[in-house]
Amino acid sequence: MTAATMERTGQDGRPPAGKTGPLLRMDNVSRHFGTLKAVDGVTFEMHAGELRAVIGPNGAGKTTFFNLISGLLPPTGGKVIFEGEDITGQTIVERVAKGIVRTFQITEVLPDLSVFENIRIGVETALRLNARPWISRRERAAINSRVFELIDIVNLDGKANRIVGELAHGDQRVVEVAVALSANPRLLLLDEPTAGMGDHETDHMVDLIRRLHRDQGMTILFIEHDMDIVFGIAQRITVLDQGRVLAEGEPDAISADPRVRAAYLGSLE
Amino acid sequence: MQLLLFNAFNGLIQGVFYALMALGLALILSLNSVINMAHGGFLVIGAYLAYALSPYLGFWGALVAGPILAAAIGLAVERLLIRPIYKRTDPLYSLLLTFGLALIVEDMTRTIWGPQGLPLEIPDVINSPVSEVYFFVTGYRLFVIVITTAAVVGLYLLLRYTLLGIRIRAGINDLETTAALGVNIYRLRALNFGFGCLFAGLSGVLAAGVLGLTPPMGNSLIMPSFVAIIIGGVGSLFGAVVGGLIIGLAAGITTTYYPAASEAVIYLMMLIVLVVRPRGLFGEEGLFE
Amino acid sequence: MTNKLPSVSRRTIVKAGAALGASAVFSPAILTYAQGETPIKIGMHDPFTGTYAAEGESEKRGALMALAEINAKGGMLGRKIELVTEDDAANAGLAAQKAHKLIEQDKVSLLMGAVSSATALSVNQVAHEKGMIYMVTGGHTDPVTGAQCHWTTFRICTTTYMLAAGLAETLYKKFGGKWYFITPDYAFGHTLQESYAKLLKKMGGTVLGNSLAPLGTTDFSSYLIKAEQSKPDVLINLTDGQDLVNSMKQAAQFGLTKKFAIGGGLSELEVLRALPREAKLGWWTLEWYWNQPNTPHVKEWVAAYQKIYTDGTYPSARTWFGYAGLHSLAMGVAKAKSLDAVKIARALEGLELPPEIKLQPNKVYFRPGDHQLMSSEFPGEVIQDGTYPNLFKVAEIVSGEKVALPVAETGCKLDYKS
Amino acid sequence: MNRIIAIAAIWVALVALPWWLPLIGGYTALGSKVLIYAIATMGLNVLLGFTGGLSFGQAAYFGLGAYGAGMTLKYLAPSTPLAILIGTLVGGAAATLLGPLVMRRRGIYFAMITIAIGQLFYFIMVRWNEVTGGEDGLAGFSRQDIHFGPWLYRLDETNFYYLVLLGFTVAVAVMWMVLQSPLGHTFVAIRENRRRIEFLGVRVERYIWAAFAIAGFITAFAGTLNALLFNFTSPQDLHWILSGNFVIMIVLGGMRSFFGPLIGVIIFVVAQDYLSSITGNWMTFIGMIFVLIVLLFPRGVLGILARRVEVR
Repeated sequence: MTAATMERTGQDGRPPAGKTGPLLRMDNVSRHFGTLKAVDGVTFEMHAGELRAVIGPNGAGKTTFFNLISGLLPPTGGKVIFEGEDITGQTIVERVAKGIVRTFQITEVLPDLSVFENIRIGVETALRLNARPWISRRERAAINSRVFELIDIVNLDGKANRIVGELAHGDQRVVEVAVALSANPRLLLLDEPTAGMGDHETDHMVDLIRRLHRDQGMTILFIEHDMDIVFGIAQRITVLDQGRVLAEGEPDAISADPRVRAAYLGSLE
Repeated sequence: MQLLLFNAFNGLIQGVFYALMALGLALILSLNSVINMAHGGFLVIGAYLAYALSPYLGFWGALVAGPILAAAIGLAVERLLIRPIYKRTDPLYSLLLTFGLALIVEDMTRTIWGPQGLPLEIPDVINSPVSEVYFFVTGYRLFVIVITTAAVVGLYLLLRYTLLGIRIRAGINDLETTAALGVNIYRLRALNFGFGCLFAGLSGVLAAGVLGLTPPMGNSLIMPSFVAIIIGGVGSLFGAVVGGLIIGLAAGITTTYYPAASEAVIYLMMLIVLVVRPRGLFGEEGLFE
Repeated sequence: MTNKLPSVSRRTIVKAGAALGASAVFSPAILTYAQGETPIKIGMHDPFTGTYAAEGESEKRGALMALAEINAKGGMLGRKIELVTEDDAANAGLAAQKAHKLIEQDKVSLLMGAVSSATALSVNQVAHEKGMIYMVTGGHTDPVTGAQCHWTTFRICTTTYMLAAGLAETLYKKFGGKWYFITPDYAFGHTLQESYAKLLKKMGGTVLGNSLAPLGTTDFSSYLIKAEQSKPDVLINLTDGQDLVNSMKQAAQFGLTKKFAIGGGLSELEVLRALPREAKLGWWTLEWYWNQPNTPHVKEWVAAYQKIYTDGTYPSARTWFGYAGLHSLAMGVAKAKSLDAVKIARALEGLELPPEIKLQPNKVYFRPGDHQLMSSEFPGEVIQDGTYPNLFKVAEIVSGEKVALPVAETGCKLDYKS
Repeated sequence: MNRIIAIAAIWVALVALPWWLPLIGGYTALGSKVLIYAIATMGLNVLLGFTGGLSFGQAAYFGLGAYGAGMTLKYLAPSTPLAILIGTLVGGAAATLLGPLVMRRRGIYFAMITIAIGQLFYFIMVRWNEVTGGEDGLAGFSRQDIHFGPWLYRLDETNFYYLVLLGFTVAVAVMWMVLQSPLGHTFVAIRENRRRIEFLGVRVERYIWAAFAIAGFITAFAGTLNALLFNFTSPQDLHWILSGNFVIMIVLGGMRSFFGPLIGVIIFVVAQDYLSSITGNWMTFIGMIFVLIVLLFPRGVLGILARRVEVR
């Protein structure tokens, strides 16, 4: 790992010590599209080191909720607070710099490039080198070793030189996670990380999420439809319904919650 | 003042012609996603075939036959050369291919009919000034306006009220969904390409009446037509027509005050449109980005 | 190298070559060379594609006629000559590139050609740099034998000034002195218009207005509207080539040809032929015409042309440019008795063309001061309802010497190295 | 390693070109022209193939470079290096200043706005007769021998070729360095997936601007050399047709590959030069070459090799 990444993430990827209070706080946040209230007065807190799932039926506002956190959409009401700082008016770029990094529901990779190149651009961006028209041997070595470190973390060893567009869908999503990791996230947002995957691929992804949380102490918020995964790995679960928080709590409490069962689980399978 | 009025009016007449060219280009661009650099080539084909046939069919017969033959050649070209490359998403390949076609057409024309300019004789009925004062409104120019208007209205009716037209419009809007609904989009695109070439051929015959025929005659007309499409809005056929009229008008007015800029003005307008309102007057946001 | 021979160069030339072989007038020597002698190559660049292709083709035909004649009489310095033609597509950069090709790859000894003025100027630079004689056949712009003249460059076609001077007086006397101009907006047009305006003022007339039309304009209606509004005696239309065809067609369709006289600068047989019936009118200057009943050798030359080129065409001024151009080079070499460029240049200065080559009545010679050929202007009127080739009635054949600017006013200073 | 050997071999072949080219029917000026166009198209390809910006007005900066160099020699000072410097700066500065207008547009809009700007420059050069020579072109200047103190470098045909080869080598080295750098990686990432890279925190438009400026400087540099090649330049050097030809050369050779444009230029320029000398129907043959390459080489002639160039 390079000096620069270490400085920003601390020894093992955990946030520097000394800050208390929630990592992310959504304060009565709304996003209305005309009369449609996609997200409607949501208050939400998340602490460093958490592994949290967001669930809810289709159209519950999950992706809009992610867009509000990541800055793709400005809220029509309320505040977004990250590490005690109001970031409501900040752009995607500023939020990424603070460590809010996301993946997408639809796979977003650089399809004609190799796994290595996909991750390298993430590493270089994290090092703020994008505008540099040259590179020294030492810097290149440092970048490459960081890239291989990430490839190692996500278990894509041996596929570094494969073209991403030619990889299996599951591996493409893993590449996405690796690219997100390259930005040294403080808060990693995963939008349906296992969507469209086969069983084997899903297992691989679930294992990856679990390891990121356990070994790297990563704070992860993910949207997921597969209840086996949600209840299998999430520490806490937030249930959205019609743009509002329906319930929130530990998996056992959520699965026992009659409102959730009525509004959601019952109708699911 | 009278001069300005005359020139503005005159510019509009000129714009009608650009509109006709732009309409054919826009059809092909919208549904076939082909930047058709050979459009000028199909114009030349229509014009020269009309010229070759006019001794046998007369002007009127040639006016019909030229464009139809251009469309037929267009259909063959589409089937043989364009269809294999639809799956390439990058429009640069179709651009390169049609550019090659344009070179071939120009060269073949010169080989067959020679490099010298040829006159297309037009009937006396439509070849004299209509009024003493508005001397620039010749019968032929009125004729061009009438034919163009008829073609545009015909296309509008076709797109509006026939099954084929409705499918073309649907395809322009969302090709994948149209295909999913069971429409044979290969046939649809082929027919649409044919329509585009029909318009090119018609432009060619009409142009030949004013400009005469030369093998490179299509080259100078193609860029203003692209400009018309951008100003009118990519994806909007109505926009292409309006764009054509606007650049004609603008060139006409500029001629009155500053003739040296009469060509540059359309590019200046396009620049302004692209900076201020890139989707053009009637275009949709984000098409063909 | 056989591919550079006329026999296989182009479709039309295939015919020409066959005809040459069969012709009784020209010996078939063109296809065979004297043993042991390498032929002298002459490079010709002209547009054979694009807007000026017809003019380029005519120049090439004329040059090929001269080629056959020269070879029939034993060639240059006892060696056969060979013409290597290159298509410049009327593109100045490409013309310069092709000039390099002719010099470096084909090892030509002499250069000729040009329809577009820009190509004449770009090859003018190359030829000078390489110290090679360059005979401009058809680029009219003044600087070629004016401000940008070089010791290496000679020109057959007349200057823009000479074109204007050839016709101005005729028009003034016949129709009156209130003139409106439509001028192509490039150097050729500007100088031509200035020349006309100067001549008109000298005679006591007035310039009512001048519209600058960009080169390649297809629609002239706005300029014609302006012209009509000024109610001139004469509309001077200085456009050239396809632009002239377009503007005349539109003027005729607007009925303007009945309202005032229309005249102009240069016209060409190729252009007149492309005009539709109703636009065949007006007063123009040709630089050579096939129908000169009283000039010796012309009839024979036209017949010779038609024996080779059996497509029913008549030779135009362009054909004569190519013909006179190559003959002039041959005469220069013969007089210099050498292929040394300086010697040829000196030999050409003042050289007078003999009657069978000049094909016109007046004295025709290369003026020593600017290397401009003093050939005649043929002002006259288009024959209404004329059919090809009887399209033009020459009013007068004006000696070039009379209408050319004095050398001192051309801006030319020949740059021989002392 | 194989790459390095191949590049070294090509370079040696280029150094020896004045000896072998005439033997196979070429001439030195053709070699110079190929290299000049290769500089221009490889520069444009930084924008087109590597960043995904479809510039159809690149001839404007080529022409501005040419006029800048020509006018420097004609009106300012008889110095070849100064002419190259000023021409490059004029064209490059124009691209840099206009970049903000262009950088927000994508796809066909990017193409059309670059055409619009290019055509406006074209009309300026055509109309500004007194200074530029208008339609007839700018003549009346010639490249001057270069003095290094007591040392004189005569710019004859062959030596000028070596000057061009030096320029080509430097331009290629600079472009190679840029494309191997994080900036180059960012360009490629923008081409591949603009949204993804935006979400990594990259201000995409600035980088498109940068690519536009770099392409502008390099094509302008090529333009200065082109003016010096024949000591002549004309408005045709700014016209959209030349811009279109540049794009076509790139697509022919393979726009995803670093040396693709060089191959495209060789095909285009040499085929035109050769075919137009042997047949009047050369346009048909060139047209057929275009059609066949599109049908047979889905990614341009070097497209198959493109991957190897990018994976490093």
